[in-house]
Amino acid sequence: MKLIKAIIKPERFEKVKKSLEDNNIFGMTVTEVKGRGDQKGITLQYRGGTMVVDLIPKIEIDIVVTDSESDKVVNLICEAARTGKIGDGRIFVLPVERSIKVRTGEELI
Amino acid sequence: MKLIKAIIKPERFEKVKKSLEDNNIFGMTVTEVKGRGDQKGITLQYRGGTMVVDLIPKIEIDIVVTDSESDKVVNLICEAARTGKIGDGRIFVLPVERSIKVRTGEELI
Amino acid sequence: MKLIKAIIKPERFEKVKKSLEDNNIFGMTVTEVKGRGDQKGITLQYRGGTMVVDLIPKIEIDIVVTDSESDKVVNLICEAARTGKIGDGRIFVLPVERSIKVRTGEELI
Amino acid sequence: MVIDSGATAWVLASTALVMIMTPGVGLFYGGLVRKKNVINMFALSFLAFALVSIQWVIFGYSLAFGQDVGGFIGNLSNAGLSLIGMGPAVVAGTEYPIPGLLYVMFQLVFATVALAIVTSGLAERAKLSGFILLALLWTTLVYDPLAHWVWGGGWSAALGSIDFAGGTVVHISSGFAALAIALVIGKRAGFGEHSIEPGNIPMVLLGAALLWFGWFGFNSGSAIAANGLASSALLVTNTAAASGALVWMVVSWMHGGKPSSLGIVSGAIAGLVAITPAAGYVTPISSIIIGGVAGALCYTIMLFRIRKGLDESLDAWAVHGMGGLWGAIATGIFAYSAVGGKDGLIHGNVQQFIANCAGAFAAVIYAFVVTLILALIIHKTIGLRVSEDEEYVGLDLSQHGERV
Amino acid sequence: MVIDSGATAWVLASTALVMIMTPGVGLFYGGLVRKKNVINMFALSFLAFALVSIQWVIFGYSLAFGQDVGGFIGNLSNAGLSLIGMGPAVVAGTEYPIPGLLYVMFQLVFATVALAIVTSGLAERAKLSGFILLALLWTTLVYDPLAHWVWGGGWSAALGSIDFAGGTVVHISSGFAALAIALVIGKRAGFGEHSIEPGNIPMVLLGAALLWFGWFGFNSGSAIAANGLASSALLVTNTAAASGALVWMVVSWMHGGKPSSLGIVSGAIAGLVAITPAAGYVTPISSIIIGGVAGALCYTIMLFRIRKGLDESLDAWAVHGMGGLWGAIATGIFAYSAVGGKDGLIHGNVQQFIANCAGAFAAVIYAFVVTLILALIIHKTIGLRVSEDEEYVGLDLSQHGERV
Amino acid sequence: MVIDSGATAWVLASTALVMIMTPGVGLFYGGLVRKKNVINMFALSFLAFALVSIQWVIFGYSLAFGQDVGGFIGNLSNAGLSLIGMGPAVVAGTEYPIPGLLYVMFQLVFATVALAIVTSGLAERAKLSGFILLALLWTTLVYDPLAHWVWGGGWSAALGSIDFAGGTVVHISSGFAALAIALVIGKRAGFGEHSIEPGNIPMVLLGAALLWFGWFGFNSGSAIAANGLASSALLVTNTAAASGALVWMVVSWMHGGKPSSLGIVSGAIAGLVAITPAAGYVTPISSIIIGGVAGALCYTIMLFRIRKGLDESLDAWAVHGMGGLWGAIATGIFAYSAVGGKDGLIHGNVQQFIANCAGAFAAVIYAFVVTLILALIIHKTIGLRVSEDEEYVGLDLSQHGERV
Ligand SMILES: Nc1ncnc2c1ncn2[C@@H]1O[C@H](COP(=O)(O)OP(=O)(O)O)[C@@H](O)[C@H]1O
Ligand SMILES: Nc1ncnc2c1ncn2[C@@H]1O[C@H](COP(=O)(O)OP(=O)(O)O)[C@@H](O)[C@H]1O
Ligand SMILES: Nc1ncnc2c1ncn2[C@@H]1O[C@H](COP(=O)(O)OP(=O)(O)O)[C@@H](O)[C@H]1O
Repeated sequence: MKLIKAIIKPERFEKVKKSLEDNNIFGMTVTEVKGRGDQKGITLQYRGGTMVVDLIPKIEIDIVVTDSESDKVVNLICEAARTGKIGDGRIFVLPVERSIKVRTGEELI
Repeated sequence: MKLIKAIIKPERFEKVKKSLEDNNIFGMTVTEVKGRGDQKGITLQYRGGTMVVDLIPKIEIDIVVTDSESDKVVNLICEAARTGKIGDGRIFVLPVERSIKVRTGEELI
Repeated sequence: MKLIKAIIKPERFEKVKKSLEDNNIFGMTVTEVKGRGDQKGITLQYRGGTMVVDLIPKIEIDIVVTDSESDKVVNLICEAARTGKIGDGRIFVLPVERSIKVRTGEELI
Repeated sequence: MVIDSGATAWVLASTALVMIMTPGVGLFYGGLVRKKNVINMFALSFLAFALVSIQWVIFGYSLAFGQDVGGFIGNLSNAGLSLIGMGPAVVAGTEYPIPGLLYVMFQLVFATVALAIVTSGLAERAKLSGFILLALLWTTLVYDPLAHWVWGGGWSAALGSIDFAGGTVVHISSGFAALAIALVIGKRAGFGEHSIEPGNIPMVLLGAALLWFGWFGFNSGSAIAANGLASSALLVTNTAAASGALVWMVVSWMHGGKPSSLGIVSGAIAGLVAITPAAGYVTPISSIIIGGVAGALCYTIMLFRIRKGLDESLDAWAVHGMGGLWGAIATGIFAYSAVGGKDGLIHGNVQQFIANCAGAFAAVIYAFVVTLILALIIHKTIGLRVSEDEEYVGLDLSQHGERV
Repeated sequence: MVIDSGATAWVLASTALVMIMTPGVGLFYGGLVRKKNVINMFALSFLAFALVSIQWVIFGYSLAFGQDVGGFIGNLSNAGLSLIGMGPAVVAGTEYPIPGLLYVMFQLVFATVALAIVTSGLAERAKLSGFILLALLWTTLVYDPLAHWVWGGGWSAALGSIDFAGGTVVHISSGFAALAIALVIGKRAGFGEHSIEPGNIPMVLLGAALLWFGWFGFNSGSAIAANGLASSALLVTNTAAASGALVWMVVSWMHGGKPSSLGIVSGAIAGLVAITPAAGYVTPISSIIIGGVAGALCYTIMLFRIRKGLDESLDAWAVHGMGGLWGAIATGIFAYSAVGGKDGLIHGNVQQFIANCAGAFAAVIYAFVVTLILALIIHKTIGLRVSEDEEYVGLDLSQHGERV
Repeated sequence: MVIDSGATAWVLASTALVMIMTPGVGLFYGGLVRKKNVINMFALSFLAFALVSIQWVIFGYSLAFGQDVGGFIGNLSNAGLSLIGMGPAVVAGTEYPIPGLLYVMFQLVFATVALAIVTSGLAERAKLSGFILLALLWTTLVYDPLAHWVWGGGWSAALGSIDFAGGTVVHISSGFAALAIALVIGKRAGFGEHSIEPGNIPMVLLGAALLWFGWFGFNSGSAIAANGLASSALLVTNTAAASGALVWMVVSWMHGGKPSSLGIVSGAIAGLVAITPAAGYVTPISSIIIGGVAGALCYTIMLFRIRKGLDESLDAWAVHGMGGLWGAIATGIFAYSAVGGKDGLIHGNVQQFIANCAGAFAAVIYAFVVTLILALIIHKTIGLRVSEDEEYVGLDLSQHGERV
């Protein structure tokens, strides 16, 4: 199984969720985070100089899926989250060894 | 080492913590998250139609343990968090390669 | 690639960020978490008895780096975050299989 | 009697002060519930305010202050505020130096806050439609008659029972109503199983501040004058609040706990409730005692309630109901004729003590029983409680489609 | 006429009540925007308050209430408050039983809140320096003349148009100004593409509570007396608010949605706006109608605005502008001579109806057109809107260097 | 002199307005500290209110306003408010048109807010038990004598020094007390090492709004009348606040920073502080200067404090202490007999200037030294500061067992 960790723009969250739903992906865990990428944030000009706003609010979506679904989910998120502007986000895929449903105790695979 | 990522109901958090303490598991990192499982959230009826509340507040507990403790911890959480109703949560186990204590810089294994 | 998950004291966050910047590490995702380590939190005395404050606010920094940078980043964080007092934090390193840039869809390696 | 512009100015200002108490209750209660129910709790207070504002003008005022029918209720002679004008208010035979319409409006804001307090018993589980129906019935069948008994020329006043600013009318009625409702609709899911913590304590403190502030108008404005009596009422009101706050803090501190901010403000409210009926009748030193006892008493009763597993969730009963009961009795004990023309027990007037107890206990029974019946009927018909799922998700989302 | 201390006391208190409305708008608007703009939205209200407070003393009061120049504006005879003192206020030939300086100060807080309402049209995208310039020009060139027309001896009053507490002067002016500005500076980034949700609803509710509270001073204080008229104004103000709240709630509920708390308080504000010009002229029963219609009307107009993709972001236009317009017309319809000496349409006085419509529509056009021109000029020169990046990051950080 | 109901109405209302300033300070300070100390900071204000409310009634009022003992303090002739009644207040030989008990109560709310301001010096590190002891001693040994000097018939008034609404009594005393305490207990852990950011800026803004609002009662109510003087005081109060807000904003903006919302409201408070002693003596134009200078001055002093690594954490010293000092001097400079019967320096009365400086500097020294001694004694005995662990965990949890 894989853990897909997608960090996206908050304003694209609804669209990403919708796109996943349409493809029957429901399970997800969502966290409010802040982040910056390689462009080091946004630089604002003002009278007294410049100011770098480096930690911009983002939404992190964690989704655990079977290995076979992994690529599809990554692509879905990528497409729905893309605005083409900087700060669009990143997706990381991590290996998951076990996944257990608490209610039943059953091991998912 | 393993990272145990447990997403549980907030109202069960105290019980889970207690159960881990009783078994000498103290270290943990806790995050407030929202999530939904395969049942797609909770559907409410009202005059004007229905409404799906899909992202329900949950508590995510991250615990890094040695490989040998991993199964015990998973079971402890599972038992303490279980209410038998939907939304009880999920536990994921991920491999951890290194674990470092910042204060001392020592590598834990 | 590696995911470096560092859980540090909030008051050291600026210093850690600065140190990473100075070493050209910019990308990061930051979450507000609470946690406790093996000392089980902080014990306070008061008239009526004692009180254990077990979940102390921390900052979690997630950084995905190439395998080769991993050790450097761990060391940088370790040094900048260290106060020498308990509660300094932990760093975990997890394997990452894929890393995708949403804006371009490109796979980073 | 002619209209006195100073008295009118103060009652106008007092009306504004009492008005802010209803959102004050909304903040106080809103901060005490979990995050998922904050908006709902606050909105219920707004709704209470709006509903009573209309009901009062159309017939509520008339039921309370219209021509007496058997000592029990007013008739509809003043429905739609007919016969009420800009000339001096005449109420139950007494003339006041303020316009009649202002008296109506000043009394209106009392009726609204009483209903807002009642929402404690429904906290985190009120079904909106059921609440609206209950609200209208409660204010009509419980609040209006009680106001009539005490202030509108009803039997309680005839008996000699005194209630300066509404300890019985507002606080006993709402506190015991909250208890009755809580018994009918049952505990919140999870109550007693896992801890249910207040979602926003600073909001509670702000609510308490607005309540304390507004209470100056509540008690001092009830003099319906800008004079020495109004001033005395203001002073004792504040002293009782302070005393209640300090005593609750100290008692809970000595009881092995920490002196919580919620304890401080709960004690202040307890003191304010207890001094309400007494505000125009007692000395500053008596007010320290009245407030202090209220602090200790309401704290004890709150612990009792929790021990009994009773989910009258935000303690309207412990603080307003029992605090109001103590206040009514205390008025019978501490009243001093040099202040407000009436002597109580400690000045040798047993009669006053008995009259006040009679008035208060009658109100307790009336408010509790009638509310119980109303709540039962609504609960069994259109429902007074949300579904399990709605409760779990939280009322903000399920009732209002909003979230904090 | 001599100074009446009761009247003075009430207008002093009313000034404080109206003062709190400006931060009330700050809270209301601050809670409606996204988290990244809360501080800015609140700060704009403070800034509006401070700017107008100085402008008013130096020349604003004189423009509004100085010697009439052609029915359009006052001259600078009272600049720096010269000739205004502690003796009774004389305004446009009428003498009042309160000190002249108090009249100045009471009017000042009206001018500030009007400007605060205008910030709706700039929400989440206002450039601070541009706003400051616009604020000074707007209050000088739009608000001051309008106040003069209606209260300062200008043409509108001469025509016979009546506006008790500023429905036209404060609400039509600010509401239509907000619309004009929004049209000039354009939509917020992302508006219509993804949902823009209110960041802090309890803050909105608190703001609404303070507005309702302050409005008691706004309308009742406008009697410039502590008497029956002030009392009547207070009562109808409250009733209209309640009616607006309930109607908006019910209409939106039946419309298939949930009865949101934002709907309840928006309805209350709509009712308050609509009753403002009428407060001293109508009966309680009329106020229920006026407020209720306002609730339904403003809700409908808000939906219309959203449907049209118009980003007058916080609905100053729908609620204050259109609610104020309805209020002005309603005053012409429902005025009753037994209350305030004027009859309206339903009492057979077509003249009043026409005069009020004329006054209101003239204000609509004046406020809209002049604001449009001012906004355009500033927008094209120093700029009235932040850069795309600043907007994305949020105004709290980009304009103030602060964050929630 | 007989009681005037209008004056009484305004002082009653003003008492309520000043009362809300104490929770206003609680919100202001609560929002400025880190999240882990918000509740504590707010609770300290409540506690200050409750403690002084009781102390004042029992003996505090008597110490301040009882029969003069050597120009320094009052005796216990009015302990327990004996001899104070519903008849006209007589204070230091002057009779007022309001009831004696109301004068007591109006003065009470001044004493409470002074203590609340002092908590700035203890922010984020106050040990609750130590604070309670300090509070009682400070209000008794610092505030009460100072109030006596200026208003109770003490030496400062005899000298001719004037302080309309408490610039010296309330602001100098509390500001310099905060400084003394901060010096005794030392910096917060981490101060100067890592940034300590305000936890809730909207809460600060709300607190500032309530302070501004309440200050209308503070300054205007101090006329103890509803007349031209009260009106003039109200107007200059507002103007000075606005001027302070704008000047602080502009100065900090030009200084290369961003115009923060905290700067705007801090400037407003600075202006309000500075106008306090002058409110009944100066013209509107002077008030613009007084407030503006306060804005620039207090900003500069705040920067100085930070540069010196001095952790008087929430700037009571910079804003209240130094702002109050400037206000006292400014009163000596700008007083104009046409307003309040006294001329200052610019009207050729050097005497007034000297008297005011003398009164102010004596208060500075007295408040600083006595507070220093009190703080030292408590700090060395039962302790005035929490343990390192408690501070790290935060006072909400460690002192109250609560969390936001
Ligand atoms: N190396 C990294 N490690 C962890 N998180 C990262 C990393 N790089 C980016 N992120 C996260 O992704 C978010 C978006 O990244 P960004 O670089 O702005 O997108 P893009 O490169 O497409 O413009 C950041 O705000 C941060 O939360
Ligand atoms: N596939 C998934 N990926 C990530 N998180 C998940 C996934 N499935 C469930 N979760 C998390 O677990 C929580 C509980 O899951 P749920 O399916 O409701 O439990 P159950 O299946 O036992 O009823 C969700 O709210 C979500 O946070
Ligand atoms: N076993 C663990 N699993 C997950 N998180 C942990 C674990 N141990 C510690 N942490 C996280 O690290 C933080 C600091 O740990 P702590 O033990 O206090 O540091 P130290 O051991 O250096 O004193 C904790 O608050 C918690 O968030």
